[in-house]
Amino acid sequence: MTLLDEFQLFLKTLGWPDWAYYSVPALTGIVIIVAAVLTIVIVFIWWERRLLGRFQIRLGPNRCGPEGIFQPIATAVKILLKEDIVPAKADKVVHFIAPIAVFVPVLMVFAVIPFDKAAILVDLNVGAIYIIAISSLSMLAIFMAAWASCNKYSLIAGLRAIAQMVSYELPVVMSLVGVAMMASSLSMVKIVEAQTLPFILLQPLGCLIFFLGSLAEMNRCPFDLLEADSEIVAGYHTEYSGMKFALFYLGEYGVAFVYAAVITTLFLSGWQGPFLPPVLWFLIKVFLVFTLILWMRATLPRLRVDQLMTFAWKFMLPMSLINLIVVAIEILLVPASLQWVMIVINFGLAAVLILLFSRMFTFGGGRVEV
Amino acid sequence: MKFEHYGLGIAKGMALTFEHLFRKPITVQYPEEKLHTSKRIRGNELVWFPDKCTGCGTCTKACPQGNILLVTHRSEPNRFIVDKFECDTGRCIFCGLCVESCPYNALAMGLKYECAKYRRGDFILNKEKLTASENHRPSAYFRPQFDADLPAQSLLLYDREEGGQKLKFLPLSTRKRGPGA
Amino acid sequence: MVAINSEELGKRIAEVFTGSVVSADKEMLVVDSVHLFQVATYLKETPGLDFDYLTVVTAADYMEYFEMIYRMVSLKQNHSLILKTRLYSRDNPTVASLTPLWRAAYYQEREIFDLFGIKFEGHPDLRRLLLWEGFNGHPLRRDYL
Amino acid sequence: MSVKTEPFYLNIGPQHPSTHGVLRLRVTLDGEVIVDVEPVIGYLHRGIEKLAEGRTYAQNIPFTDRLDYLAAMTNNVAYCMAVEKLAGIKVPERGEYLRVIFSELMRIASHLMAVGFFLNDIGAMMTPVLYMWREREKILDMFEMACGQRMMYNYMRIGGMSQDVPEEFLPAVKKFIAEMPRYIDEYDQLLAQNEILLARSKGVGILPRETAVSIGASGPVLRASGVKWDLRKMDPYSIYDRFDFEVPTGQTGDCYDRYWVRMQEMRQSVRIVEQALKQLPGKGSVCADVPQFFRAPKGEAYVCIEAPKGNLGFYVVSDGSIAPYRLHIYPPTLINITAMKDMAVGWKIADLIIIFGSIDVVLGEIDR
Repeated sequence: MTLLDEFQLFLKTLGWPDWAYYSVPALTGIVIIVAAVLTIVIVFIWWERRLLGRFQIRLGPNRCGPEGIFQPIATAVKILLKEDIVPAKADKVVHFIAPIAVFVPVLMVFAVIPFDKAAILVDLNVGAIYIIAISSLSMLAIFMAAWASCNKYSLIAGLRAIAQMVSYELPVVMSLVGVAMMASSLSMVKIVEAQTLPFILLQPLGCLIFFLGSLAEMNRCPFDLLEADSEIVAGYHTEYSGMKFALFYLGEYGVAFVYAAVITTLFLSGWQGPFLPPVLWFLIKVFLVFTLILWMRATLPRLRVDQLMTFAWKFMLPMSLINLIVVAIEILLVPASLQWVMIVINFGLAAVLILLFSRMFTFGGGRVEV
Repeated sequence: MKFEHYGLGIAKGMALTFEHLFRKPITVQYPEEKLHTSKRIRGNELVWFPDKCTGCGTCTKACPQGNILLVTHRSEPNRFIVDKFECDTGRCIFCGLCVESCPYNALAMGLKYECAKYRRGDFILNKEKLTASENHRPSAYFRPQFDADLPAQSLLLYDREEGGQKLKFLPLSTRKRGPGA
Repeated sequence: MVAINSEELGKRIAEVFTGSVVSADKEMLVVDSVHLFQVATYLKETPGLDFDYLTVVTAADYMEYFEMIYRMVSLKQNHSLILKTRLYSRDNPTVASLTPLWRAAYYQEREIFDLFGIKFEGHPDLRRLLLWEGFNGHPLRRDYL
Repeated sequence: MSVKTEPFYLNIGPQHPSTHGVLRLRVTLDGEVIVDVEPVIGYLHRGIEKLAEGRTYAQNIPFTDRLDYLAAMTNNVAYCMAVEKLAGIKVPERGEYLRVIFSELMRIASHLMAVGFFLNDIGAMMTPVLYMWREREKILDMFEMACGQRMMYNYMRIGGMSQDVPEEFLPAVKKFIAEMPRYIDEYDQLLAQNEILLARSKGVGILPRETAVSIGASGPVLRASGVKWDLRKMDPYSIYDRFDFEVPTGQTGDCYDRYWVRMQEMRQSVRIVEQALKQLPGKGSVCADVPQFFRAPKGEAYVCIEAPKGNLGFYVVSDGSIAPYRLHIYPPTLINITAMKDMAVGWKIADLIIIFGSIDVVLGEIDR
């Protein structure tokens, strides 16, 4: 029983007509989710800029409001006031649709993210698949933007985007299958409920692969090739300005939030935690994941495109397959009461596999004879 | 290319950035906090001492940009009266060669460094604007006689994180527009 | 690094290429512009001289003639030489390009072509370097105003 | 089976985040692979060589600041040394030592910028740049203390330097030199062993020894290719023969070697400054007596020094007047970018950027 179901029942008891009985709760939920997501995304932006500043021994924005908390709002106002420039040779319709198409899937994913046991818009029984399906849509929108801009830098970014998506979707899905097997459900709520021990302990390797894969999916360092500012200027949003750029910007942080939330749900036991209210636990975990992403961004350089591909196909895909097989065997053999055995085995296995693969693995490519 | 160090290289770097979280930021928040500039700063606007100037024109000859305009007329047999002394600080490159060349210590570099103006014409400074005054103080560049009056430079080297010598800030009361530093 | 004794070197070169050396003193060796490429090849390839490293290539306009200045260094022998040649034509000064021998001359010769209008025969890609195509005149000539 | 592909032309620059100025690279691409690359320069051409012909010897010193604006002090030194050689002026002992101290500090500052932006080009999101700027800022502070400005120093004069350093300068340098090795260790800790950096830069953009010599490359680019050629050792100008230091050389000549050579050179510069501080004469003049509008005797002089980016040469011709008849500047980075095509062809766009960053160009110097 989610909160929305209860709301529906409540309306039913009031004797509302059928259309209102369905649409009013749904709309209310959507409005709440959108507002919450936008607020959190704005806080993310602030957090990223402040923390990145501190990593780089500077202060970060601190002028607007206490500790600069209103800086994203000031940025938003600035962006809204900017001129909207469309390149002369751009495919105007696609150029217009692309930013919207980036942002909508991000919001759609939040339909199945459980902020709390009951605070979920709809508890789909195929929630995990829904997330994977919807979140890859925004890559398509990125390619739309890249193509429509009629800019060579954008085009390169678009091609990189497609290649990156195709490569990294596989290990991500594979590691997600491991989680689904262990929870024996695809529903996000059930997956959280199955985690009496967080799955990060039971499947460290799967978690690592999912984390790295999602870094690539959300274009974060060290896989931020789509907007590698030192190489291809701003990548797919080179030719965007004003509100359209703002949508890309929001979409980028939205995706970061999505994946942080999904990692929290799948591996960090979601809303579960002692003492504090569940929603707070959820948000704390999301922030921790996001901070880790930030920390990597503050330190690491970026990979080259062929190295990125090699990393996905030669390193992460085999590892995720091994992880899947090992998890499957363990589920069959290890009784539920002996979970600590699984933890020990899995951590040992992860360490051995990573060391082994580190030795065997070579970052692909190199010079091409032309 | 392999993972030569089993990912330890990445871990080391991440540890260093994490350590930097706890160091004090080096940012100086400019309009509120102003560091004392060097005593020898070649700041904005020349400072001219009309009583010392003989109108010899060495400074105009020394200027690589040909930026100083000096018009004089002869009053007594060996004396020039300066009619016009103008400097276009918009084209000035602040090399200090004019100050260096002045044989009578009649010219010094200014202490100001905030030089934004609304019009290009405002950059051309005439005699009155160049004359030394309370608001228009000379720096010690090539004029060591002013050295003692100026505050010591605040060096980033003696920074906050070591707790040694503190950065010297201008008191907030002098934050009004006016003489720099 | 020592400057090679260009007086002696001048005598040596005058023996190999007769009529090539215009003057040779302690500091520099001035050769005929016709023989420049041969002399440069000799300097680069003769064992003992081994000038494998060309540093500065520039020109100077002395109104009656253009002077091309080459300074070459031998990384093996650790000695250096200033080689000069003079071009007496003002309308169409031409000299052999040294880019086939030392690629270091590539950009510098383009720059001289740009700023002095000296043509280099055998340069693979002789275009203006710093100024744009269609710029009128050659600014570093003394008569350019 | 072969796929027929069409070349794809891309203009990188003049407005591009990582062209370090206003350089334009005309790149032909096959997918992401570089088939051809041609630098197009001249966007910052100010005609300093022509301007110099109309200005006195002293007035040209501020213009040399504007060549390689990240290492302005060494430009000053090189120009002044050329004029001193022309006129046969001897610089006082203390002046020579201070020149060495300033040039080596400048080398550290310039390399900090070079390495920082090289890492930034690889994608390390400003962090190394900001860490390195912290130390560069300290150096610039000290320069400001001595000469009044942070970038356009105009400090060296023909015959020495414009004025003696203030008394708080030497303690500051001592403190800086004492703590600098620790900071260099920190930079090493930050990224030197980072697997991503190694993957991106090792073996990338190899400049073989023969090509490096043939194109006349100099500075860290030449030394990374394994040629032990440092004018401070090979042709000890000024008083460099009095100091004990090593010339770091790379083996393969790839981007990582160029990075590594710069890091090592910073350590060596610290050593040189340490020794110079010990040997520095306590009191004495810093500048020979040279009149302001002095006339150099007729003749010509060429001086080449080891600037942070390579061999920086000044060729001065005098006709006996107060202005040089001809001033030629031999810019190291213009020569070094000749190698762009050799290094970049066959690599990808991302590599092009870091190869370019590893050469460490400053457009003020290339275009003059």
